Amino acid sequence: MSRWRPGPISIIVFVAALLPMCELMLPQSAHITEAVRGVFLYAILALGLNVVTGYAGLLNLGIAAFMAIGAYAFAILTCEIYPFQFGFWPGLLLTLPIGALFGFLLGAPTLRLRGDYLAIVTLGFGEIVQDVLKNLDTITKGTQGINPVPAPSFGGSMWTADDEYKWYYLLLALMVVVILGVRNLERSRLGRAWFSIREDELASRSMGIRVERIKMLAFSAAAAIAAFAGGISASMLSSTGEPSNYDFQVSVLALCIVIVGGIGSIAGVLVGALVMIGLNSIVLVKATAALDALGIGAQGNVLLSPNNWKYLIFGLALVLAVRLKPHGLVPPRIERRAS
Amino acid sequence: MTALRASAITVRFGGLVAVQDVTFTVGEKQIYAVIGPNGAGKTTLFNAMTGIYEPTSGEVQFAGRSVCLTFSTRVAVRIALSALACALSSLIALNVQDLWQATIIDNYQYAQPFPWVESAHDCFDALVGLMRSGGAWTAILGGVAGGGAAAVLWWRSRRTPDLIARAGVARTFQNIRLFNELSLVQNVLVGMDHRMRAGFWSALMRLPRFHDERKHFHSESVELLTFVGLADRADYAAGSLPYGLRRRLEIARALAAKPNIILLDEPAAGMNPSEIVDLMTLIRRVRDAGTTVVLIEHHMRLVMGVSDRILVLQYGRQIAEGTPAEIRANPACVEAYLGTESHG
Amino acid sequence: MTHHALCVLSLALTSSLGCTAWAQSTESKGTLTILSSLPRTGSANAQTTTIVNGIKLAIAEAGGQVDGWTIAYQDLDDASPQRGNWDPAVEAQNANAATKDATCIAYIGTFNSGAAKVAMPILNRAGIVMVSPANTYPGLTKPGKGEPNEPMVYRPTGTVSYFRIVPTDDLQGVQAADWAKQLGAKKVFVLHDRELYGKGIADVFCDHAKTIGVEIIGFDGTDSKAANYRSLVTKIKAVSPDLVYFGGTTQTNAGQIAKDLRAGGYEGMYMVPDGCFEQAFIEAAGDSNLNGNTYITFGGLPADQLTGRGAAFRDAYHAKYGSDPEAYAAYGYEAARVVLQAIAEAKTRDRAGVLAAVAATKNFDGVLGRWSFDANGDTSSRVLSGQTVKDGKFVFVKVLGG
Amino acid sequence: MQDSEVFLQQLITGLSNGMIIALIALGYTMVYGIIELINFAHGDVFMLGAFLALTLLGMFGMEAWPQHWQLAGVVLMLVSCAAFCGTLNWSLDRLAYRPLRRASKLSLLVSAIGCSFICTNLGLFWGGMPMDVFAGGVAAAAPKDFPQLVPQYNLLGESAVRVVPADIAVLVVTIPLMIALVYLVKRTRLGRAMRAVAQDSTAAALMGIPVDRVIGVTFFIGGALGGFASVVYALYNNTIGFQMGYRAGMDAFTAAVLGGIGSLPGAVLGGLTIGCVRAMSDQYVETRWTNTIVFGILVLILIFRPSGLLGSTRREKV
Repeated sequence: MSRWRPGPISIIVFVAALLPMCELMLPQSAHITEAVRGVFLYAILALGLNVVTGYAGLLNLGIAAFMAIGAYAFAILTCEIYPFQFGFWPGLLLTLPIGALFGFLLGAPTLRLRGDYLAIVTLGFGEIVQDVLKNLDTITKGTQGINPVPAPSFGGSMWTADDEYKWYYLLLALMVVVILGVRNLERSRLGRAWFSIREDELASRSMGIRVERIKMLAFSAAAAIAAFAGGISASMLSSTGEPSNYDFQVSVLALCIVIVGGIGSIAGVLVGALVMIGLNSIVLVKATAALDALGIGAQGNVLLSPNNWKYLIFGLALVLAVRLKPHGLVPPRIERRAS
Repeated sequence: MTALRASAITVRFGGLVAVQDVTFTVGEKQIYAVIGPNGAGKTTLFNAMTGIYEPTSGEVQFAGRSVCLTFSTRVAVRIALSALACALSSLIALNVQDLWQATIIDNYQYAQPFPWVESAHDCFDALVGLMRSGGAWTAILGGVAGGGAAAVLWWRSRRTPDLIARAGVARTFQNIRLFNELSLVQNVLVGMDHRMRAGFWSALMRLPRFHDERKHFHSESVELLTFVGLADRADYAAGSLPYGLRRRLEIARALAAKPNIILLDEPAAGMNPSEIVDLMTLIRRVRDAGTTVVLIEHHMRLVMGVSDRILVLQYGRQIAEGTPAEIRANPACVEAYLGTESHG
Repeated sequence: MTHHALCVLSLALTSSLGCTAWAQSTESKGTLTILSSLPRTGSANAQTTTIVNGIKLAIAEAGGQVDGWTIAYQDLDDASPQRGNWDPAVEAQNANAATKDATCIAYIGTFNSGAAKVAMPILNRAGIVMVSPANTYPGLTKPGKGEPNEPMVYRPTGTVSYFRIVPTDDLQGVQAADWAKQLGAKKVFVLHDRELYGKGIADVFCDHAKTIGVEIIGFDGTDSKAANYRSLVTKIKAVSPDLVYFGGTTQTNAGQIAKDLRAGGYEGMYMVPDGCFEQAFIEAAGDSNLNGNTYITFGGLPADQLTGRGAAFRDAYHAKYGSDPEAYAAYGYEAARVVLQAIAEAKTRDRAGVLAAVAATKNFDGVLGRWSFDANGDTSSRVLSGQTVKDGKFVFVKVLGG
Repeated sequence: MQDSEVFLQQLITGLSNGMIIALIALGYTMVYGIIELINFAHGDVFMLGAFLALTLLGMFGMEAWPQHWQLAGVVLMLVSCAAFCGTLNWSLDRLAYRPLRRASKLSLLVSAIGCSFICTNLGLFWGGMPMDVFAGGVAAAAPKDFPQLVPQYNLLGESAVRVVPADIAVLVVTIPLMIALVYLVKRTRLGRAMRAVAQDSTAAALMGIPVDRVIGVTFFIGGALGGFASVVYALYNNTIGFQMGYRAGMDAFTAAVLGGIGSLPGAVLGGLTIGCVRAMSDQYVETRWTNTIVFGILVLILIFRPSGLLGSTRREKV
């Protein structure tokens, strides 16, 4: 083992840990920790997607469905209008097996499909889950959303949205836990098997890799992590929102994070989440507010309202990102050290 | 003792017969060569033996047994269980709102304690009620579908490449198929995968077992790379290797599985004469280490130099089988194939 | 690679910090900020634009000042481009931004009831008054109408800080069902868009219709993204209802349904709630498809029936934006005026003062009529109006209930 | 209506809708066939085509034209929308996809997603343009009415089953296009070049086929099909909106996969299947479950035929 040097992941985590302290020195209006929480949340989701799409090379266009499953499962298990009321931590831990179970249910019949056929099935699954959540309204409350979803309580009273730094560090910690878990899997026999089926499925099968089982593990692990992210998001917002909050656009965003960041690379996912979510919920929001304050955004003309440009800017950012950095902002390093 | 016995293998793609009625036996620790003109069906024969194609008819036995899952009680139990699970889940899925209503909503008063036992009773009653009111058909249909699907899945996975690989048969490919983005060590480690025992949880939790195993296999893979002469590039990406060395890495990867039989598909293709000499040495060393070698090769000097026995294919049929001397003396072979020896 | 990560990180951070600092640099001591949080990106943009127009008009009419205090207005977007719809995370972010902005004394929003559920507890804790121009889900204010824990769960401090100037689904659905019966409908086919608003109002419509003896011969949720509804129309036609009720909005394709009903040869009546009371609905449906047998309910009086205060609003709106105000413009205008009046009457010009003043709103002379807030924060106005469509224009028919 | 009439009516509706889906799916499947890209922007290119059709209609005041002149107007719309969408799709390839030919398929996919967002936004701007047909551009995001150029009367007279001219119009435009397309791909030099590039672009390049140009032409044709589809869609549904590309694209993509992606007859069969399944599910199940049923059937079919209904199981060369 060579001497430990801080890699990009630890630097990002370290900077993130220091951010709130730096922020306290700045004026209130410049605070961004809250938006950065969104970065953490999407980073967790994208880490899950990275397992299935980045490592195992299976294009999954329905990761948001698992997020929805996690959010709703967590809410049903913990919300006071249901009898279970497991509390925050047991509920959050349960989202993992529940997500994995649904990943298994989707994966079992479809993992033999190739590339883009699997993509359309996952895309369809994303639509089905939204529809089912909407239609089974006796259970899921339809489009009402379930609330209040409990927040963690350490010792004292339950947190509210006001405890923003507690939330910040909790999310950071959960993200670090997920990073560690994913990294441990990546640097193991299982991770190697995932890479090998991404590179050449038939060759790895001929080497004795049980491809179906390995793919299934990737699928379930990704689903579990996504469901975990869903649980966290429901708790943070204290509501599941409505099923269409977990639509295709969310899956696409997660996919963009993974690919723009650098497919198959954990540091890439973190940077991708920062760039994508940062663009959407920090830069665009603040820029819109700034323009608005300057009185731009006049009535009538559709071109003058900054809000109407958001899609265009987001789209351009995607196109430019892959154009300038086709392998991602932080592409994975080929292991040159002992694995 | 025979390492491999192929009896009456026939592979048909639609109307095309790629391999017809090929029978041969490979003894233990033999070097056995399969030769024939291009398109004779050699690679197809390999693919049929390693489970990539299903032979249309015929049987392949490794070390006296055919590698094929047989129907056992365990399989039956598994099929029965999945039928049951599907029956139950289709029944629940189609009536989930009613069940929920009966179990949860009817029993739960906001902010009151939840009567768990009663609810379980109600849930059971509701299920029984469903079964009586036509739900039984749903369940039966779901059960049949689930059981059928499990049976089909089992049937399809009776003889897959991974199963055969696990039975101790490793192979290389004619058009090299390495994992280009992985390092040499990792390529070899993939070959060792099925010998590893540490699973998902020990990897996730980094249990001591994981570390022990990692250390053990890592040193073994470096040894193996040394054996094929690639140790100095162990941490490079496989995609960065020159062509000749890739063949060696493929052989190392195949050997990593500690196979009883190794199938080499044109290992000398694209090699220069000195590399071929190295390769011959390597093949002999592999055999001497106790592994049976079956190879497809066009290069006659190599074939005649190392093989114990040779099988000659033409247009998918076997036209001769015997020792190198016998083959050399066989007029049919000379006409069909050796007459063009100059090209090898 | 480390460098890349760091570069990008610092870039994102600095640019966002820079933006915020710049945004707020115009603040002064005497400023009170009204925030609105509405989905400005994506499909609801059409309605929310009219709401914002209404708000801006109200503030402009007040001269941007109340009693010497400058009124600043900020139009926040609670949708995100990647979702194209309201996003709970963004809504929470907006609400938190409001609590942190010391000058913020009122929050106009939200458009979607689901978003209100996210924002309400946050704003309630901060004591910011929230006035919604569009939420109609009854559970937000009325005990016993929604889930058992509603609405107390939205009021962690126990005080009512959420008000709405629109009648809730349980009023409009009931009135709509009554009206349908008066129009002679005996058999009704009910559709809804499976959204909180549309489904809620359709459920109420159904329940009430059954109690007053109107037969519901079909109930189904549509897919608001579908290209057309011809097969659904065939199904409807096969059971020949007198009236089709659609709980939904222009955005969820009320216009397309009208179109397909006519194209499929259905000749009965078609009724929709106030989510369709906008010119865009007539444009989307094509006026020939609506003429004469389409009925729209609305939680107030339409612009051309307004007198006094309302008529002035209509003229001012027309002068400023070149078109007649639509339902949501009136709602937005009303919400902003309630807040402005409360600021004027507040004893202290802070959050608590304004909240108390809004809660005390009585006999408000608004464009929707003369009304007060009740103890739950609902409007006391029971005036709903019914209109139909003639030659591409909404035509007032009658006052419902009252 | 009797049960059999209802069934017949649903079949007609399903087939008409399916034809439109098939037309869009053909564009998908062609582009996929040649560079294995799920062209997410295809649906939005289609949407912009519909906006062009509406703009033309408003610009020339076609609504007021006499009946047979309107027919000429429709032809004009078809031609210009096809040209416009084709050019747009070609330029997307040129600007956003071609530089990524050597990059991974997923980068290409993200580029396509980005283009889809950009086109959606352009649709929003277009809808907000101050123009008579767009209601003065007040509500950019609202769905726009597309005037009925094709009359709505029942061709079968007083029969309970309705066949309206729009149904026929869909057939009249779609079927010749499909035949022409199959001819183009199977019988012409260009088609042969396309198939060669689809099979192995390196080998095709070595044989002297200008690969980039062939891919560009494929994008153009795929886009042009989308342009034709947009006019047919607008005439049939009479509503367009800036977000209609998503659902249209998704249906078409599903159809392409269901039929076997890369296969032209497969795309048509897939489109018709989806149209009919939608109609039947609306009638005999419930509309709210229709999407679930469509995707459920997709999964079922793919389990039994992993390469779609008419997709060829290309055996991997080992």
